[in-house]
Amino acid sequence: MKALLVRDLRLAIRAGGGFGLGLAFFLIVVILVPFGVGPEREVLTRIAPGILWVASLLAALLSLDRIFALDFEDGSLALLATAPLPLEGTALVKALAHWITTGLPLTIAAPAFGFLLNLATEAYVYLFISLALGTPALSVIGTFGAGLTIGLRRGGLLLSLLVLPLYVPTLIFGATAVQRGAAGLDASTPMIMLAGITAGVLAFMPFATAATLRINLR
Amino acid sequence: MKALLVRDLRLAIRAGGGFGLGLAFFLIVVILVPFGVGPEREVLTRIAPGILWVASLLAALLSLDRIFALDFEDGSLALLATAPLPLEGTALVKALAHWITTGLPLTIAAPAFGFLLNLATEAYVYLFISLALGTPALSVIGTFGAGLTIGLRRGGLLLSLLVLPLYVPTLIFGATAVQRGAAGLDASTPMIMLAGITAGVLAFMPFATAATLRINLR
Amino acid sequence: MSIWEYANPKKFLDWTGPVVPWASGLAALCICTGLIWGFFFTPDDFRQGSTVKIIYLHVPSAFLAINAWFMMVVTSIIWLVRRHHVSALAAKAAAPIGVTMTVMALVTGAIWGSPMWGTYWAWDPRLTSFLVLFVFYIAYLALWAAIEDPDTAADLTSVFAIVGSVFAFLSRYAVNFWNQGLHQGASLSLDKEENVADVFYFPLLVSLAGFTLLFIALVLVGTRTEIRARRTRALQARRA
Amino acid sequence: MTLTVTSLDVARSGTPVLSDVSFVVAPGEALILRGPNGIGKTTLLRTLAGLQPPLAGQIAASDESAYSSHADGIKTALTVEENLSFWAEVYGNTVPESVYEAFDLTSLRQRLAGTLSAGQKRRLGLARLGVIARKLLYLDEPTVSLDRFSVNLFADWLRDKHLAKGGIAVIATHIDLGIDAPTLDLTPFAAVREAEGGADEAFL
Amino acid sequence: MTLTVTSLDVARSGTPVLSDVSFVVAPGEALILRGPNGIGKTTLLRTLAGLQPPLAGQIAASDESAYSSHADGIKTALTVEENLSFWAEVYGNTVPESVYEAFDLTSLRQRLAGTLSAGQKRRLGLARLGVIARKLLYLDEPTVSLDRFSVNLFADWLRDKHLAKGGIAVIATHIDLGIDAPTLDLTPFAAVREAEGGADEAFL
Amino acid sequence: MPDLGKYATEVLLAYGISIALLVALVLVVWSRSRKAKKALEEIENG
Ligand code: HEM
Ligand SMILES: Nc1ncnc2c1ncn2[C@@H]1O[C@H](COP(=O)(O)OP(=O)(O)OP(=O)(O)O)[C@@H](O)[C@H]1O
Ligand SMILES: Nc1ncnc2c1ncn2[C@@H]1O[C@H](COP(=O)(O)OP(=O)(O)OP(=O)(O)O)[C@@H](O)[C@H]1O
Ligand SMILES: [Mg+2]
Ligand SMILES: [Mg+2]
Repeated sequence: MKALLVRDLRLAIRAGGGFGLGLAFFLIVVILVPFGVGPEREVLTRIAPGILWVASLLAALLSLDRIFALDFEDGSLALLATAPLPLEGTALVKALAHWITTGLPLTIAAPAFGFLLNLATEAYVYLFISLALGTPALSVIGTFGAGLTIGLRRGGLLLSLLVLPLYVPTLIFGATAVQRGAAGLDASTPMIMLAGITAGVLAFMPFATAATLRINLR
Repeated sequence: MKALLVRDLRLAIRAGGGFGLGLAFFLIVVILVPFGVGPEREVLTRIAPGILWVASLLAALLSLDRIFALDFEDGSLALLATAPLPLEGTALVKALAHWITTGLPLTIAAPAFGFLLNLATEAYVYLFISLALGTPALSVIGTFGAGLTIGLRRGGLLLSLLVLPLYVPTLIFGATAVQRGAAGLDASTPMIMLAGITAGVLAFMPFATAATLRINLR
Repeated sequence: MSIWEYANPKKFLDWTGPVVPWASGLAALCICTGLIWGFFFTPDDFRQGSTVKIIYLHVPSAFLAINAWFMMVVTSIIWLVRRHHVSALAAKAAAPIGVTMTVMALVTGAIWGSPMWGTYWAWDPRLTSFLVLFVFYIAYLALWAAIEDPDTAADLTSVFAIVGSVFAFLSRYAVNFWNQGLHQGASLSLDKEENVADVFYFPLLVSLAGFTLLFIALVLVGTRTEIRARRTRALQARRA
Repeated sequence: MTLTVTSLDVARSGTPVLSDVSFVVAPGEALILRGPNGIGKTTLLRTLAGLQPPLAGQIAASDESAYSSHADGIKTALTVEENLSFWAEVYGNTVPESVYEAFDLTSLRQRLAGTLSAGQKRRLGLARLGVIARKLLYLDEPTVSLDRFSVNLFADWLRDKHLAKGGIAVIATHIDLGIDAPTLDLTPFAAVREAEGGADEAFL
Repeated sequence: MTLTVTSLDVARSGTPVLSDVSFVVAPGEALILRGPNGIGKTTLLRTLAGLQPPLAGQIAASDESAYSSHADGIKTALTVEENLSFWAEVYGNTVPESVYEAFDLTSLRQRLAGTLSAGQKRRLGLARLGVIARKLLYLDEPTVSLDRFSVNLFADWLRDKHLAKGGIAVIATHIDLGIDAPTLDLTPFAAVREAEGGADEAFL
Repeated sequence: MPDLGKYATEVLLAYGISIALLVALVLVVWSRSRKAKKALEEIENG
């Protein structure tokens, strides 16, 4: 399992700065939104929590198709399936590698982006915590979606269709937490829900993902 | 060239409803945003033009990596390069096929999505016209980005990093046109700029794209 | 002998060898002079107070951030037309310096903005187009990093730099159209009316010269590094 | 350890392709599968390796197997060494030095797999088999793109390093490998049009 | 129309691999390229086909060429017929009925290319050559994965349908094709370590 | 040390960060140059 994690991270880096790219995408979305909606500061402050969370979703989404598709195409996945690793473990490691290359840097850097969108000062802590709690769920759920669409060449769009609805609860609780934080309200309920989603998804999703892998390899 | 267009469209449809997917992605983004920023109607009306344009950009973006990568991997591109078609033509046809499967349905359906975001009544016409003028530029610029990243397997994130900054002028003029339309202001300048960008890009980009293809096939 | 002879990698290593220490020394001298002069020996501005001292960092870094990109475009074109490797490698070497300067301009600007405009960040056209430039730099670097074959990478990044510049210009106008801003107009123009006062002007010039020299020195060193890396690679390939 | 296959029926995407295949391979033996294109060699091997379920019949083997096809899980962005040591780790082994010699990869160790020629890449794919150390190998056209010399290298490895240690190999190929092993021609086992089984059976 | 190659030097990613290759192929003739894995057959063919520039030397041919490798531009989501008729249209031709027989594809016409076996897919790739009707063919290991019968089918097509009409073919292969053609072993042309040229030359 | 008035934090922060950035840049460029030089020497002599 460690070997797989190391390999995946190495591949991500070789493919051109695995860590940076998700961040850069996030930055661009954060820049594009004011271009779209205009530069007024109050509007930006108002929508910042939502936009930051939606951008995190999209950044996670865009790197999902790398999770399994390459391994499937070059036969690695079939070989991994016959190797002495449980497929559930493979699924989990893949999700972990995805989180390390996208969710983790995003969580660390998100406050800087909050800045650009004129996020309310009180909200920064909540943004950080909610992302730290929520992004693992995004990676795990995304891995499941990637497992579903393996067989389809360039199923990128289909993948987003499948995954985005699954992201809705995470998004709602995440954004609500930040919004309540910004408004000075109590944000513990959405935070607990976020943590709950992540825990549940970590416990059960790998089995579903492994099942999709088995079906697709048949 | 017609054969190529027909084939590409057919492939897009076989790969699972080429036309529908871009729209569906657009729909999901439009749904996610209210989840993120909250349901207040005034806020939504205010940001609707921007969000609709940003969502168009992202929908165009997500299907870009299909443009050349598959043809490169299975050798079609090398064969097309040695076939009696100018590569510039190939580039243009690819962009056209991309537009037909994403830009065109988006333009037609966007007013319906404006509805979901509570877009101001006056803005619908502007939204339609600006998308009709602007989405071809998105496809052509995107094709260039796809040409740059051909050799990289699953360069999805890198592709977005390269393409999104190139989308900035189109986005600004497009969103501004709709916003001015919504506010009852004169929107002819941004519209003319949009048309100008599309025309310029149609005239020059295929050459740049063909150059990237030649370099990558070398 | 044509001037292009100097662009031969070996020749380049030869003639830049002695230039680097001189450029570095001069750069250090000018930067220290400019910054010390500016920081310790200039008065405060009557409106901006001591924050005016930031100008000695902000303007040179912003100036170089833009001109580094400009240089990259020119060397990219030379590479595409004349296929001198050194040209492409110089562009590659300039990019990391360019981003650093961009970051520096953004940071100093943001810090300056807090007392002057009451905010660290505003979507002012000048600042915004700088952010776009920053993204272009990152994309350019990421493209270099992602492509294995060095000549392919040089070709593709060159094409990207050229096309990107066209769009960067377009963005500049688009952004201007989109929002009127807060930022200072041109103040280093030759038209004396609008210029900053001389007390600020001369140390600024020295600092500007220092930054430019530093840029030249670093680009030379970086290009030499890239040439050596290519040579190592070439030798390795032949040994294998 | 013996591989015993008893009246196996296999199908590909719902259509039966082979029926009633039976054979026994003893330790230290190889079995060569032959048959015209499209008869079902790949399908049979995938079924044996457990990648798809059989329609009917039994596969009895007491040991775990490894499957190898054209697509050999080679990452083009990793070097030859990195590729091999990854698979070694997955199987809890280390890469034996002898593998590089056995497959003539010594001079290519530091090369990115993406820069190898077709035959060199194939050799790397085969070297993987030497690294994972499984007793039971299912090989689908292992020597495609190899020159005569490399085919012999592979045959030598198979004979001396694998079979000699009690390993088993079932190999589908169109090329003569030059190893001394019984051949099973699959042509007589081709499923008849109206064969039973397959995912569609319920609809027939 | 004759193909004349004069003292050609070719390189792959900046490293010269073959130097001073010269040969002449007259109309109606084929040339078989041989040589161990990694000698540079693929690189030579790609250079001849114009996909990469030569380091030095001339390639003189009065006609346009077609190149074909393992990756044969087959779309798995299209049927056999659709695949062929696409390439026919690109080259401004129509698909001759005889092609389906020549490559034993008649029963597979309506099948999606993705559901073909390895050898069947290869036959489809070869059938493309019959469709585009180019006089000058550069073929890289055309018979990989084919059974004996299909190899003969291909050899027959090449002899009777292509060469007999004055076509030319340069073929890299490790398998005996059973056609009567001169062979060029590339081993003597391997570039020496210190060969000149290549993208890296300026750095040496 | 000049009197920076109420903007001392800003000015010092700007100078601090900028100088840190410059030093980091110079160090990175320099160390990469050293590494490349060594790698080349190794292969030239080896
Ligand atoms: C993040 C914020 C900022 C950014 C990205 C930024 C960027 C720039 C850029 C790109 C230039 C042009 C340099 C050139 O063309 O040579 C510039 C010049 C300048 N900036 Fe800023 N700036 C920022 C904030 C500020 C603030 C807050 C002030 C002061 C109130 C300021 C004062 C100046 C001055 C005086 C110049 C020189 C004008 C000229 O020569 O064109 N900047 N800045
Ligand atoms: N979806 C499908 N529908 C119908 N037949 C299919 C489908 N998929 C595969 N087949 C057929 O199944 C048969 C078995 O294919 P398989 O790949 O096992 O053959 P093979 O013996 O390995 O051939 P080769 O020597 O060419 O590799 C082939 O005739 C193939 O055309
Ligand atoms: N990036 C690279 N660096 C160094 N050598 C390379 C690189 N890419 C390819 N080569 C080498 O170039 C040589 C020529 O490869 P080519 O694919 O032309 O061989 P081939 O004769 O077709 O071999 P095969 O029979 O295995 O297909 C090989 O030795 C290969 O390893
Ligand atoms: Mg097979
Ligand atoms: Mg080859």
